[in-house]
Amino acid sequence: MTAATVEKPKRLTVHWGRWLPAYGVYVALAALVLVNAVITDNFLAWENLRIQLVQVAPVVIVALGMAVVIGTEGVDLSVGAVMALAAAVVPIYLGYGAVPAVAMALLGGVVVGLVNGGLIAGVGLQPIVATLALLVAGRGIALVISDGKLKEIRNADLVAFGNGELLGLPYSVWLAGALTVLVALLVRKTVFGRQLVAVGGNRPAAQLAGLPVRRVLIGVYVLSAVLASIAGVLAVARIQSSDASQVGQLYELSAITAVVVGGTPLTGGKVRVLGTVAGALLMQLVVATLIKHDLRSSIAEMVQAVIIVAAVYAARERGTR
Amino acid sequence: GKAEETGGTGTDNAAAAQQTASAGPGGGTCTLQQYGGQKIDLKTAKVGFSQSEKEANPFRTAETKSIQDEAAKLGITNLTVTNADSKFNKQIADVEQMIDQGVQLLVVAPLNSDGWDPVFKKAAAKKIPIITIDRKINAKHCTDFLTFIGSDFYEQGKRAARSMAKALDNKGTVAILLGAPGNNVTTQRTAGFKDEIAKIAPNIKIDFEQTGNFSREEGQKVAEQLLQSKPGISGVYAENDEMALGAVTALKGAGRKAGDVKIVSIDGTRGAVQGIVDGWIYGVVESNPRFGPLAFQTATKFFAGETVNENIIISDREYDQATAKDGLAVAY
Amino acid sequence: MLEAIDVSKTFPGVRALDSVSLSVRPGEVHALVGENGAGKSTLIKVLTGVYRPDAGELRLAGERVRFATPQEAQRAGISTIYQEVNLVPLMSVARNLFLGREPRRRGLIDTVTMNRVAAETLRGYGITGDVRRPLGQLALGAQQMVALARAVMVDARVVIMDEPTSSLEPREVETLFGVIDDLRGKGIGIVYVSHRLDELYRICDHVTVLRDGRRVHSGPMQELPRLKLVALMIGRDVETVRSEGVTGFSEESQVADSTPVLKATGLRSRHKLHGVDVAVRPGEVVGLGGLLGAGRTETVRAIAGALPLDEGTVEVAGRPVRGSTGAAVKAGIAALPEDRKAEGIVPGLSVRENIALAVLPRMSRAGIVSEKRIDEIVTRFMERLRIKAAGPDQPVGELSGGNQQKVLLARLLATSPKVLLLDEPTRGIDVGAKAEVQSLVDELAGQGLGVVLVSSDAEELVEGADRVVVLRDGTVVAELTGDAVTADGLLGAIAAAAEKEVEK
Amino acid sequence: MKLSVEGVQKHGALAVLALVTLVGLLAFPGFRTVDNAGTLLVNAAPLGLIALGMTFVILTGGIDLSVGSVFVLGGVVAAWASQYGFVAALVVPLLVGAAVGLVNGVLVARTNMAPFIVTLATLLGARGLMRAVSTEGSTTYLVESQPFKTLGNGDLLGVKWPVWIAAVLFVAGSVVLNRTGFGQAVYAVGGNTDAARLMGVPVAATQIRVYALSGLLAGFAGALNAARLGSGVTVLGIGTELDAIAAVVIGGTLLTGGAGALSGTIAGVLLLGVIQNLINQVGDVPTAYQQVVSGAFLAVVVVAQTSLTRLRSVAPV
Ligand SMILES: Nc1ncnc2c1ncn2[C@@H]1O[C@H](COP(=O)(O)OP(=O)(O)OP(=O)(O)O)[C@@H](O)[C@H]1O
Ligand SMILES: Nc1ncnc2c1ncn2[C@@H]1O[C@H](COP(=O)(O)OP(=O)(O)OP(=O)(O)O)[C@@H](O)[C@H]1O
Ligand SMILES: [Mg+2]
Ligand SMILES: [Mg+2]
Repeated sequence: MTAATVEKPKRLTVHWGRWLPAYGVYVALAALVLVNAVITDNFLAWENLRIQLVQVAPVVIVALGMAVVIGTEGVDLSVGAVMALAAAVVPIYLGYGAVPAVAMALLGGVVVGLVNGGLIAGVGLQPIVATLALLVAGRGIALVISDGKLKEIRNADLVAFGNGELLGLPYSVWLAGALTVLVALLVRKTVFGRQLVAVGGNRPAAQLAGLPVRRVLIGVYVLSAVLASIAGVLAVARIQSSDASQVGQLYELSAITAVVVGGTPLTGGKVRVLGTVAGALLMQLVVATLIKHDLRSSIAEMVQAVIIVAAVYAARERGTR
Repeated sequence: GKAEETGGTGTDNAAAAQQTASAGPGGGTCTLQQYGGQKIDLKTAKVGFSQSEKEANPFRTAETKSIQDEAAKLGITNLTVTNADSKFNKQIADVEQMIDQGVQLLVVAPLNSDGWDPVFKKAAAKKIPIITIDRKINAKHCTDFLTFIGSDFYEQGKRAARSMAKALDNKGTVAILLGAPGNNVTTQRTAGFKDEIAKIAPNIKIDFEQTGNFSREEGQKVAEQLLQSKPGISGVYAENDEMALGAVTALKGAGRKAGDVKIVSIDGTRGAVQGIVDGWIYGVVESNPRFGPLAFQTATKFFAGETVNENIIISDREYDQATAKDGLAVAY
Repeated sequence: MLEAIDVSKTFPGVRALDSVSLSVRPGEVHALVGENGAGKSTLIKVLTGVYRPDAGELRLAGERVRFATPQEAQRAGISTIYQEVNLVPLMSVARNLFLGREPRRRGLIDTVTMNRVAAETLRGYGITGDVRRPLGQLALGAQQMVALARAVMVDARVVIMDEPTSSLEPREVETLFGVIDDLRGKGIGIVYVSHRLDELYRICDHVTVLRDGRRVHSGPMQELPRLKLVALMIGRDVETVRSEGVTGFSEESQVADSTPVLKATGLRSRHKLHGVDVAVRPGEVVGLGGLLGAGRTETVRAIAGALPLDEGTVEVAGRPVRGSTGAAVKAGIAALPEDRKAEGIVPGLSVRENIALAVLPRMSRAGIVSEKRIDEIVTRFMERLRIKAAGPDQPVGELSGGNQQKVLLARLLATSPKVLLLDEPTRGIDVGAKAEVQSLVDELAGQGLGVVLVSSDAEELVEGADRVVVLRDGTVVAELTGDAVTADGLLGAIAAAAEKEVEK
Repeated sequence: MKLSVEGVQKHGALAVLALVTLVGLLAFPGFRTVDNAGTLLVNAAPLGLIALGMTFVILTGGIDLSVGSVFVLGGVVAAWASQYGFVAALVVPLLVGAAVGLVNGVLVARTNMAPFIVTLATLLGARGLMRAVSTEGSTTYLVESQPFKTLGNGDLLGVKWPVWIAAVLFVAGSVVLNRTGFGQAVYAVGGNTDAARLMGVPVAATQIRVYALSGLLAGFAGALNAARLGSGVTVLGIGTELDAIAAVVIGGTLLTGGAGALSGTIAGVLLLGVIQNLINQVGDVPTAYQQVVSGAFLAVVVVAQTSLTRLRSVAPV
C-alpha cells in the first residue's frame, strides 16, 4: 500500500462483523473437537480421526467444486448424479484396467460439465434449473448404463486406491488434500480464479470488461463435474461395489452445506476454499458425534438443523443499518 | 409346518422359487364368489404390477424379474409394470391409473402398509383382485385385497436373533444397523429381533441402533463410527444384506479379522452368502423375492373358483456356515 | 420543518457523518453539496430511515422522530428520490408508480384506474407509451422521471432528491424544475443534491456544504460565490481554485489528419440502431449527442461488442473486430458503462481487483497472476486518478459514487486502450473529480487515443468534443464540426431533427 | 397483440402443456378417459398446493426446500389429530406448517441468511420432528374422522374435493398476487429488494409472510393427502420440494424472483403429472429411462422458455 492512495486511513480496529464470517467455522470446529475429546470415548485416537478424514474426503472433493461454482453465483445440483454416473461407468471399462476405467469416468464428468455449462452459459438457464435437470436425468443415465444393478468391484488396483495408505493416511485423504491445495491455488493465484469471482460478483460488468464469461462458466461446471466424478470413483473403490442408485445420494446438499457453513456466500463473488474444507469437517464431526452417542434419527436430524442454522448465522454477511 | 412344494418348474432356478410355509395364523379365506369378481382367463387378461422401489438392489431386481418371467412363461401378454421410485404418492397414482386403464388383476409390492384407501375404493368398485407381495397392506381382507404373499418380517427378526444368540453364545453386546426409518420392514425386523433376544438371551445387550438406510455405503459409514466408539462390540445385526456387506468392508478397513465381530443379516443375496463362505458373516436369514410363480398360481386358483388364504407366508431359508456353500446356487 | 441535529454515522472503517446538522424550512429548496464521498447520500439515508444514526437526532415539524424503516419516514411525509434509480424493473411502470398506495376498489387494487391515472400523470412528465410494460424497458432518464413522479405524488412535507438530474435531458431538467417550483409554492421543503453548480444557483435558496463527513458551511445560496463554494467543497482556498479553473477541458486539441483509429460503419440492431456511422481519429474526441433514447448508449455498446449487431462493422486501426466484448477489449476498445452499478463495478471485490480485472491475462504468466505487476498498475492509477479509499483492499461497493467511477476509469486505462468509449463519464461526479476526469480525457486524447464521449450535459459535450455526432432514433441526423460545436449548435441540431420528425 | 415478458413465459408453459396433452390424447386411448383425467388431477392436487406456496416464495427471490418435510409432517399430525375430530385434523397441520414456515421466514428476513440454507436446515428439522412424533416413523396414525376422510376422497359434481380446493386456492392466490398490496410487495421484493425497501415496502414482513404461507400450504397439502390416503404415511419420499420447484420454474416464474404467475405454476404442475401419466400409459418403461425422460423434458421446456423470453426481449414494445 502506498501512502499517496491512503488519504484518510479511517480504519478502526478488528471488526467482529468481518472476522466472524471468515473464521467462525474454524472456531466451531475447534469447539466441537474439544467437546468430543471430553465426552466421546476414543475420540482422539488416531484410528478414529483417520476414519473421519476418510469419510469426509469425498464430500470435501465434491464441495471444492461446489465452492467454485457458488463463487460464480451458481449452484450445481447434479454432483450426486455425476458421482453415480462415474460409479456406473467404472465397472464397464474395468476390464481394460483401472486407469482406463477411471479415465472414462472422468470423461463422463467432463461431458456432464460441458452440458451444464452449455445450458447455463450458452442457453442462459438459471444454474439451479439446468443442474436440476441433470440431477434427474444424470442418475437415470447412470442407471441405464449400469442396467440398474449393483456390481461388485474386485479390481485390485481400484480397491487399493480406495483403501490403500501412504504414511498412515489413506490415498483418498491425500487426494482430497492435494485437490484442496490445487483448487485454493486455482482460485487465488490464477487468472481463471480471479475471473470466476468477478463473474460471480457482477456478471454484466465482467462481460463488459471483456472477460471470457462463457468460458469461465463452462470451465467452472466442468471442474465441478470432474471433481464429482473423482469422488464417485473414490466411493466405488471404497465400498468395493458400484450401485448407481445409491452412490452420491444427497451429496449435492452435503456439499452445499459444507460450502455455505464454510463462509462462502450463495450470492457469489467470493470463494473460501479452506473454509469449505472446514465446513465439511464440521458437518462430518457433527454427524459422527450424533452417531457415536447413538442418538435417535429424529433427534439427530433436529440437532443437525440447529447446528447448520447456528453455523451459517455466524458466517453470514452482516448488513449495515 | 413342513413346506409344500409350490414353485414353478422350468425356470433356471427352480429350486430357488418360493415355498409356502403356512396359511398364516388368524387369516381368513376368500373365493371368487365372496370377492364378487368375474372369472377371467389370465392369459388374455390385463395384469398390472406396481413395484415400489427402483430395481437396483438385488431383492427388487429379482422380484420384478420373477413377476415378468412368470408372466411370460404363462403367456400373459398384457402386463403393465410401473415403478414408484420410492415415492408413495406416485405408487398410489400408478395403481389408480392402472385401474383406470382396466387391469383385471393387480399385483402390488407396496412401499407402505397404510394409506391405500383411494386404491381400494377404486378397485372395489370394479371388483379387481389385489395381490400384495412382500409387504402387507393393512386393510379388510376379501373386500380391499385378495391375499398377501410374503415373508413374516417379525419372524425373520426372531430368527436373526436366534442366530445371533448362537453366534455369541448368549452373551455380549450387539449393534443394530437399522433399515430406512419409518419402513414397516425396519420396524418389524427390529421388534422381532429385540423381543427374541430379550426372551432367549437376556445377557446380550443391544448397545447401539443407528440407521444405515438399507444402503451399503451408509451401513459402512455407521459401522466405521461404531467400531471406533465401541471397539468391544461383539455382534452386528444388519437388517439387510447390503448394510451387512458395508459393515464387512468397515471391519476390513479397521484391520479386524474375519469372525471377530459376528454379523447376522437378512435377505439372502449372493454377496452376503458369499460373505458367510468367506467367514465374515455368521448367518443370513433369507427373504425370498421370487414372487412370480406363487403370485400367478394363486391368481389362477382364485379365478378357477378355489379358496385362497388371506396370508400366504412363504418359508424362508437360512444360511450358515454349513449351508452357505450350497446356498450360493440358490441365492439371488 | 425537517431537522437533523448532530447526526453521526460510522461504517466499518469509515466515519461517513460526523456531527452533521441540517435544517430544511417549508417552501425552501435546500442544496446539499460536497465532494464524492462527502457523506451526502449517507445523510439522506439517515434522514429517511434507511440507516440508523449512531448519534444525534431527527426532528420533523419540531417533534423528535425516529424512523426504523423507509416506510415510516414515508408515512411521516418524507418522500425521496435516491441517487441510484431505485424502482423495480420487472414490474410495470404503473405498478411502480403506485407501489404501496394503489387505488382500491372493494379492497382490491383497481388496475384500470391505476393504469389510467398513471398514464395521465406520467404524460405530465413527458413519458408516453404503455404504462403496463415493465419499467426496465424505459431508458434510465425516463425511469428517473417515474421515480420523481412517484415521490411527488404523495402528500409529502419534505421531498429529498439525491442527484435527480444526473440522468436527465435538458428538457427533462426543465420539467423537474417546474415540479420543484410547484412544490415550493405548496410550502413543501426540498433537499436537493447535485454536482451541477448551475442548477444549484438556479433553484436553490439555501446551501449546506459537507466535506469528509463534516458540515463546513450552511447559509443562503446567493450569498455564496461560486468559487467560494468550490473552495469549501474541496477544502482549498479560493485563490488556488481560481488559478486551476473549474472545467478540466483545455481550449483546443490538435487532431492529426490521420486515418481513423476507430471506424464503425452501418451499425444496425433491430429496434435500436438503424445504420450509425462513427469514425474517430487518434487524438480526437467525438461526442455523441441527442435526446434521451436517441441510441447513444446503444451505439457505444455496439462498438464495445456488448450489443449483438444485425449488420455493420467495427474496425480498430484498420482491423475488423469480431463482435464480442472480449475481442473488443483485445483490439483496444475500452468502454465505460452508463450504469455503473449494474454493469461497471464488482461491488464485493476490492479496488485492486476491480482495477486489474480486465488486464489479468496480461498480468500473468502461464495462467498464474503476478501480484507484483498488479500492485504496480493499481498504485499508479490510484495515485493518478486520486482514488479516495481506505486502501486498495477496500471493497469497491463501499466507495462513494464518484470514486467508484474513478476505479472504473482506472480499469479502462489499465488496458492501455486505443479507443475509449465514455458513456456519461461524469455522471454523479463532484466538481473536483469532474475536472480531473475531463482533463484526463483531454490528456488521453493528447496521447493519441480516440475518444467517444456521451454526455447529457450539453456544456460538457461541446467543451470536451472536437466533433459531435447527433443521433435520433438510432440514426445519425447531424454532425457538428469546428465552430459549430457549441451548445446552441447542438440544441439547434436536436431541435431541427425533432421538427422533421413532427412534420413526418 | 402486446405481450409482456410474463405473458410469454406463462403462455409458454400452457402451450407446452396443451401440446403434450394433445399428443397424449391422440396416441393413448387410456389417456382419453374421464377416469384418467380424474386420477391425474386428484394426484396433482397436493403438489399443486405446495407449488402454490413455492411460487410466492420464489417470486420474492427466495426458495423453500422444507416443503417436502412439512408435507409429510402435516400428514402425520393431521392423522394423529383426526382422533379429536374434523376441525382438529384440519387446524393442527395448518398450525404446524405455518410454524415451520414462520421459522423460515424470520430467519430469512431477520438474519440475512440465504433461504436455500435456512430451509435446507428446516427440511432436516421438520423431518426430525415428524420422526419424533411417529416413534422414528414406525407409527402410522390412521385417520379417524369420517368427514375428514371425505374431504380427501369425496367428490362434488364428480370432481374430488382436493381438486376443488386446489382450484379455488389458485384463483384466490392469483387475486392476492395481482390485486392486493401484499401481492405487489411480493413482486417488488423479488424484483429489487433494495428498491422495494427504499420505496417503503415492508420487505421483512413480506418475506416472513410468504414463507409462512408456503409452510401453511405444505401442511395443508399434507393434511389433504392424509385425508385421501386414510393415514399419516411417514414414508412419502424425499424430493417433493424439487418437484414443486421444477413445476414453478417450468411455469415460467424466474428463480431470481420478481416475475411469474400462478397460471404458469398450474401448467407446470399438470405438465409433471401428464408426463408421468404418459410414461405409465406407454406401459413398460424402465425406471431408469423414466428419469432420463423427466430430466430431459425439464431441460427442454426450460430451454424453450428461456429462448422464448429472449426472443421477446428484442421485440418492439
Ligand atoms: N455501506 C457502506 N459501507 C461502508 N462505507 C460506506 C457505505 N456507504 C457509504 N460509505 C462511505 O461513506 C462515505 C460517504 O458516502 P456517501 O455515499 O454518503 O457520499 P456522497 O456524498 O453521496 O458521494 P457522491 O457524490 O459520490 O454520491 C464514503 O467514504 C463511502 O465510502
Ligand atoms: N428492449 C427494447 N425494446 C425496444 N426498445 C428498446 C429496448 N431497449 C431499449 N430500447 C429503446 O432504444 C432506444 C435507445 O436507447 P439508449 O439507451 O441507447 O438511449 P440513449 O440515447 O443512450 O439515452 P440515455 O440518455 O438514457 O443514455 C431508446 O428509445 C430505448 O427506449
Ligand atoms: Mg451520493
Ligand atoms: Mg445512454
